[in-house]
Amino acid sequence: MSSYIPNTDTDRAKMLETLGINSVEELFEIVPAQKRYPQLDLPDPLSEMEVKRLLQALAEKNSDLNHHPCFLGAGSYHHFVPSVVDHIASRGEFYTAYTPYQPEVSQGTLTSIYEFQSMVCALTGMDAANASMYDGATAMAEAGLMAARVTHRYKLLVASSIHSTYRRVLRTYTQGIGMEIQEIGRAEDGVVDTSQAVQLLDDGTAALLVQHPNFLGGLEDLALLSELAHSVGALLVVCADPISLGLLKAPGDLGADIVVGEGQCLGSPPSYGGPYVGLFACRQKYLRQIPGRLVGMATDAEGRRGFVLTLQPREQHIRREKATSNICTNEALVALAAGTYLAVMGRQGLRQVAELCYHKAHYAAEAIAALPGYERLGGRFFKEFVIRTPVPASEVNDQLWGHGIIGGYELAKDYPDLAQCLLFCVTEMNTRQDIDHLVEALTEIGEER
Amino acid sequence: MSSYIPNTDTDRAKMLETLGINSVEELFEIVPAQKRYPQLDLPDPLSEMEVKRLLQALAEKNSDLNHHPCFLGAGSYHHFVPSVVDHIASRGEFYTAYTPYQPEVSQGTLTSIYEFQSMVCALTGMDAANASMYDGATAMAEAGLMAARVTHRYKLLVASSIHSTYRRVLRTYTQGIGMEIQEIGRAEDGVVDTSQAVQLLDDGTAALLVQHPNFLGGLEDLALLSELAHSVGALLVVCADPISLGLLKAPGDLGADIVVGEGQCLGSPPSYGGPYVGLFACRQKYLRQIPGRLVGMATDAEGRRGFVLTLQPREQHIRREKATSNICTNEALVALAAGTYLAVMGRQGLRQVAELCYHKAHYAAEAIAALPGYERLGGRFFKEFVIRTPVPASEVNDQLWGHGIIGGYELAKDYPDLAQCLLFCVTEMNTRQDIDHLVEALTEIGEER
Amino acid sequence: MTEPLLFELSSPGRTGCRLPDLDVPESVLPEDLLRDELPLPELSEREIVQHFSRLSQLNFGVDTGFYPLGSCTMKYNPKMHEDVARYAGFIQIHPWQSELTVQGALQLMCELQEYLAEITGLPAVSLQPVAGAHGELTGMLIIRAYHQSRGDEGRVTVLVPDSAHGTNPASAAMCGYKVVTVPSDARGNIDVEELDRLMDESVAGLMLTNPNTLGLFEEHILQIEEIVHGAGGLIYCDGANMNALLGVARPGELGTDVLHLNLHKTFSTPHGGGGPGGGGTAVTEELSAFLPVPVVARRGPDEAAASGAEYYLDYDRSLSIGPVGGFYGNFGVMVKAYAYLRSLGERGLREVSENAVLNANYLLTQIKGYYDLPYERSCLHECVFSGKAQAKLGVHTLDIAKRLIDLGFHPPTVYFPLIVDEALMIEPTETESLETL
Amino acid sequence: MTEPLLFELSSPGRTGCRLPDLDVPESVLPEDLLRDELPLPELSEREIVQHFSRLSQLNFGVDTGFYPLGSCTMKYNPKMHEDVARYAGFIQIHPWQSELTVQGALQLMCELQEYLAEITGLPAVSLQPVAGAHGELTGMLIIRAYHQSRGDEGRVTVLVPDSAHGTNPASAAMCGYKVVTVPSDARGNIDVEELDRLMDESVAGLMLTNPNTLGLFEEHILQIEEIVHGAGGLIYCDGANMNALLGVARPGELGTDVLHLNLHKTFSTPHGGGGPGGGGTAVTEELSAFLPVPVVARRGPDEAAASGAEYYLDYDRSLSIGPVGGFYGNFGVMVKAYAYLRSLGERGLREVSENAVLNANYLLTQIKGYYDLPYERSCLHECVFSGKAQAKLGVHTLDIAKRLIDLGFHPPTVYFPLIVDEALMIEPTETESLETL
Ligand SMILES: Cc1ncc(COP(=O)(O)O)c(C=O)c1O
Ligand SMILES: Cc1ncc(COP(=O)(O)O)c(C=O)c1O
Repeated sequence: MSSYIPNTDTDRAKMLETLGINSVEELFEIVPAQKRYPQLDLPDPLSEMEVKRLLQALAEKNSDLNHHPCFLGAGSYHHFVPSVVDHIASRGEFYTAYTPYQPEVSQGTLTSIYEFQSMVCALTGMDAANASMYDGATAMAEAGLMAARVTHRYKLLVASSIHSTYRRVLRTYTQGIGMEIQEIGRAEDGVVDTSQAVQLLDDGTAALLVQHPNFLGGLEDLALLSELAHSVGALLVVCADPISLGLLKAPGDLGADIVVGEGQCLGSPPSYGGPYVGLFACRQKYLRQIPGRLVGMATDAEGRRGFVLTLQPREQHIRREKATSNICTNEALVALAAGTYLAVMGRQGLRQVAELCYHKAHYAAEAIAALPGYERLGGRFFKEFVIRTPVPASEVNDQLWGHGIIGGYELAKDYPDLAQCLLFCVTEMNTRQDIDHLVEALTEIGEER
Repeated sequence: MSSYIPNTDTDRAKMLETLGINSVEELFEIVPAQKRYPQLDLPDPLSEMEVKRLLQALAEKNSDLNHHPCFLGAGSYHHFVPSVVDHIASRGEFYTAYTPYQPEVSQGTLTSIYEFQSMVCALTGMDAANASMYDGATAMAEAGLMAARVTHRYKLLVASSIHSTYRRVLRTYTQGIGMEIQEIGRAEDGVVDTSQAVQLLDDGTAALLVQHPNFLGGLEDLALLSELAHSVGALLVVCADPISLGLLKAPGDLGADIVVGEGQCLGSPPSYGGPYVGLFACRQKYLRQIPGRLVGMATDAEGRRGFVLTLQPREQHIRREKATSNICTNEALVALAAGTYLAVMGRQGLRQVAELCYHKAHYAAEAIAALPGYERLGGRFFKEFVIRTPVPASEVNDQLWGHGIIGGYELAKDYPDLAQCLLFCVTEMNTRQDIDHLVEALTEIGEER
Repeated sequence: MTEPLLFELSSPGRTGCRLPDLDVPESVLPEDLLRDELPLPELSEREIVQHFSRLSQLNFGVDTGFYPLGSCTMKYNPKMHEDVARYAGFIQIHPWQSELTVQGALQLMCELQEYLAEITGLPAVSLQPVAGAHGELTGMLIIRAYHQSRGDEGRVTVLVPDSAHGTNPASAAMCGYKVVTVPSDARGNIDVEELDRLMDESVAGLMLTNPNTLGLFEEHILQIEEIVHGAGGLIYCDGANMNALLGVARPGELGTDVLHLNLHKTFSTPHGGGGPGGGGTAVTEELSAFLPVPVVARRGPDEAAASGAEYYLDYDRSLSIGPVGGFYGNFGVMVKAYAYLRSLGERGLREVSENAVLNANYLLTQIKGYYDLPYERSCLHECVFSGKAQAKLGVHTLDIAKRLIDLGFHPPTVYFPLIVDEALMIEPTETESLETL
Repeated sequence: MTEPLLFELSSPGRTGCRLPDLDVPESVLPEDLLRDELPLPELSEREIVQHFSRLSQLNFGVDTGFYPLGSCTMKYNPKMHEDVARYAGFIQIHPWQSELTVQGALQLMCELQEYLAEITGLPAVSLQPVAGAHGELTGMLIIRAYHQSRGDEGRVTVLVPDSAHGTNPASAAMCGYKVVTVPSDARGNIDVEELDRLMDESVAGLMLTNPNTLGLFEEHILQIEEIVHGAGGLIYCDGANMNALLGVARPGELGTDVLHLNLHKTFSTPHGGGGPGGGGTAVTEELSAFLPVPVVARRGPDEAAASGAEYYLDYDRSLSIGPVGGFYGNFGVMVKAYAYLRSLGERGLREVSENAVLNANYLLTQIKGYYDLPYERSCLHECVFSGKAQAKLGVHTLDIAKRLIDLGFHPPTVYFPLIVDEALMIEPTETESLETL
């Protein structure tokens, strides 16, 4: 009998007796006999020790970022995670609790979500934030859906400088309800082509969606874009890198109506793509259309402060098919990690992280761009930048791996016009030595051509 | 300012003002000026990220047992530690609490120690156990001292089949108070030479100290030894491997008066020798002479059960130079791990661990002894056994390391008569594949000679 | 004890983490784009740990007590899973790393897909959805894409039983479907006659939950299959309650075309106070072409040898509904599910369901005398009572819940399913002992 | 909430861990030596976790609140230390592995010895003692061995101030010394005249604590040195209170011959409910020959190249008192101390002491009005009050402690030092904020 199941044979016999039956099988007689108890072809059960060894062996088949300098970003970021973060998230009372439907026994979770929401508002310059979405990509898709609910319009204008997967997820999410999606091209320096935006924005446009810093690392002119969107009554949805907001103006202060983002960079490791956490914040006036859960402050009968799930009538468990979204389970524990991270870094620390990324990325970009055969494309950037390489990008990456370096993101799969280009990301995790090593390796690769 | 110190410059200024002084330095004027503020030659401070990388690099300079089959024992054992154990010991309320002097805020620690003591009693067959000693070696030394207090005699008879370091620690501990220590040799099969014991035991003997299973893995005849010791009014002190007690008779049932042991094997990794935990148990009648802390059950004014430190007047903080020992801080957290381990394994599991060790060790011993040039020495054993090797033991180990195997313990340093011998230890962590691999490698080494 | 908020504890100048010094020359910052104020709190590490430790103690979790929330499968999850899911080789890998450098991760995902296929009887699995509702959306989009691929554009409606979880109708609506409710019969099953009446060529499919949210097995499952398939519809099965049927029945053999699993309920990821989860979605061979990209695939030995990599991410699905998330799903949750399945094997899985169902039925008999039982039959993984009788006496279900809290228990799910008055829904799971019950 | 004991929760047949199947043939068991009964409890993993989680909540820890226990240095310890101390390369290494395979561990220990030597001003360090009292025993045995090595056998007494921690006289007694108490003067210092009177050739040395247990710096330290050394005695310094003097003064420059540190107080290992600790002991060059074996040593470049190993365990000390423990000390505690020192550096260490002392003095001024202050002078790391005035009103120190618990604080140390009536001893440490104080 498994060590996870407390019942012993004696316990089971006692229970069967109480139930007046002879075997547990009788409880399953309701299952059509011919389909009952199929033979399952699964590996034999293993003990805890064996499972750990097996998983250790699988884990070690992967080349991890503790042992290889990495210059990949493109939606998943390798930032420093202070030890505190996981210590908090490892408190059993947090991670073994359910969704805080029952406030009396969930003040820990509720308070921490409330604080997370407050800090997301502080970062984005928005009035309200929800308890989390699945990830950045679905947060952006839900922002598109929400814009349609707010404006009763069904066209979304999407910058092609947005993360390609995010754009595809938006298409997935909107395919059923049949929204129209138009993409705006990029100007010379890689940011939104504003003249094209002006052309495409019309009074059927629910929202203009942009990313800032954008997928190619570039900094968009949010103030101008919001003006353009608002001039036709459309909303501006901004997908932002929360680390960049340690340094850059809050999108809310530049006119954004909804701000979304991927929160993984706030205290969670890259984890091969998940669990991540979607940030979602909006202006107060749109609050009733926000998807997902919201925690609010309340006062109990004796005047004590407490926290509760609020505005629940937007949600699926009450509104069913009329809910603002189908989301139920979200990413509470990752949000707790993000909240802890933001508290640990705080006002000074987050700015410092952002500056470290900025300066190191610029140091790297300058050094690479100075190499013969390499060219940096695009204008101002934050921590990611595009380099045109002298040999095919995939070849560059293969050779970098020969030096033990995990190279950049190959842009060809998303942008045919950037066929021989790599998107490099530099964070506080890349030491000067790592960067110099990368530059040397690239020099070699360039010379060999 | 370090992130561990909350006070900001403003805070400090405020406090200085309250104190009516201009600088913190003034508080240290009491320190002789010429000795104040020495220049310390220490490395520059590092950030959390840098310290982690540095420590990671140091850790990876060690070859760890996750990656190398290991056949070392000799006082430190590689047993399986279920995940639960460290999860419990990682609860902040446990590991950041002080010694439970204040029972109202320490019931968690006190209860867990009480349970640990009860389980140590269950294992050893003793009436009372203390809250822990530093390690097995000091526990045995303190047992020697305690025997002297109990008997008012000053000679200790120590089996040479006891762990050599333990014997040396006993000498260290007794050198100040001037006890006489005599060693008893080993019989043919590696266990205590009982005829010599009979000769040396006299009415000045405080205790006979033996290890079971002994340092060479052999099983002592405790019943006989206790009879011999008791016949001259000496105590029998047994140092036992707690894992073996999953299978073997409790020393208490065979006449032991004090049972000590190293508790590391109960839920703690080898950790390069520490933190470990000394187990210490004795008969009720000797309780007032026991060293260290004891937790007892009590009832409060309202009749509720609680746990408190008991018999404190034996201890240094009350009795000062007349205390039963100087021990204050012990190994509470390691004892918590041991208690958790014993609860997790429980009645069935500990027996199973012991049987796995036994059968695997015997499988290995038989296979090695059958190799040309190798010979097993000694009689019945538990999980460790002695092999005489065809080439010098250190050479065998060097060559095993060439196969990635951490070999046995070289006995020459402790027993000149076992010059070309290795002490092998096999536990449930050694798979059949590991053992077969060892046997193959030994075959090769033997053939090369 | 009330704990102040982070912002209330904040004091200017404090920080919780020391960062490395800048080791490269500074570049010019884009002054025009910089923010003036970053209104985050300022605390030392010590204050943060104290704050969150205290907050945690205001929570009730499975680790601290019995948590019999119905529909939530609040089982105890082995601590080992927390450890293995944190191995550096699992968390410190980047989703865009080349496949050659992440073979361990891909192998784990591929094998997990295969295990889940084996358990559900549905051969193609996507691990991309990260929650039950996410799986529902994925599955319903697949159904939609399937009909469209056949030019069958007239199917605009989805049937959903009245006992369904709220995410079901919400997910169908997000796919653009009109939701029509199917009533339950007196035994808690889908009303088959009604179903037959509603099912026609305007209906894309039926979303059923089996065992359903009343803890009851759908008695007419084979008949339902005939009706729905007969009219050209597909059957979506909400598999959130699979904890009752592991190794006992395969939904794929009971007519299901699409099914999602809640890895965070059935396959042992703790709930985390509301996530992360895993909503792995399994479909028939016929529907596999529509799965979200990428799917993890295995190369044959020759190809594997040539490329050096046995496992890879397969983006090559022209009929795919597209990706439903940023990467490949909640990998960390998959690690736990994988560890769980390797621990249990076939026998262990069946033990889980048998004990879960036995516990629920035992609890049912113990409570039966005190509360109304709306459906007089044996249940599967959970049981639903009605507090109707108590309500007549002025004690509502919510009062009962509050009283249980006072007694140190987490109360069961209340007021769900909606079709039962004053509902009290209890799911003990297999990890509780007879004494606790 | 009272939590039942493990034995009370036990139920026959349960187990908390599945072990691997036996993969070798069975051997014959020694039937005559087997036990019949193993009366350990039987529980599932779930029950064990619930039990200990609940127990933990009955504890107060630094993580959950202010813990101003005097003499205990209950500072907050960075969480990072918990992580680094658990790296596989540190915990999964066996103490008998060959030096070549544990160079990282040996390097860490060797450098830590050097750092502690630098901080204390005493050049030779043993990390083998695992607690303060263990260090005292080690140190006093070294003093004994020193005198013996010089044939100076008549020194049978050790002087210990009345304010000393109980371990001091107990340790001296374990070395066979007769303990003679030195009184304190009106300012809380050692009474120098008394000392001078007591100090003669029958005295092996003086055990002083600096700063002492009243939180006061020994004002006549240089005079004391002259007296003791002048009479051929040695000075043992109990360095458990070094938190007040880091980077401010080196005991080795203040006449100390032997000193122990409490790594678990000053150098950031959490107390663990009473251990593990680290009692690293530092001595003068002259005494280094007596240190316990082994000591970690560093080879010169040529030798290192030849042997392939720069660091090694040096057992070669003919005058050594012998080993004081089974292996090399609490390595896990050393890892934390090392991480701490690398985080702080010289500047950080001084900040620790400055803030600890500032906090203690601030607290002293805040409380001064309410309680009697037995010694009117500024303190170092902690302050001691007397509840004498309150006691006259019938409120004893113990009542004050209980009331603080009711208010959610951990009370300070009470009834120690013994020389102060109704003592209340408060050590805030540097990791508490102004607001908390
Ligand atoms: C029956 C049922 N279906 C679907 C869901 C939705 O799953 P999730 O919360 O993971 O989105 C739940 C969870 O509450 C459920 O109980
Ligand atoms: C001043 C002083 N000396 C010695 C000790 C003894 O240290 P340990 O408990 O580590 O043995 C203590 C600890 O309580 C102490 O405060």
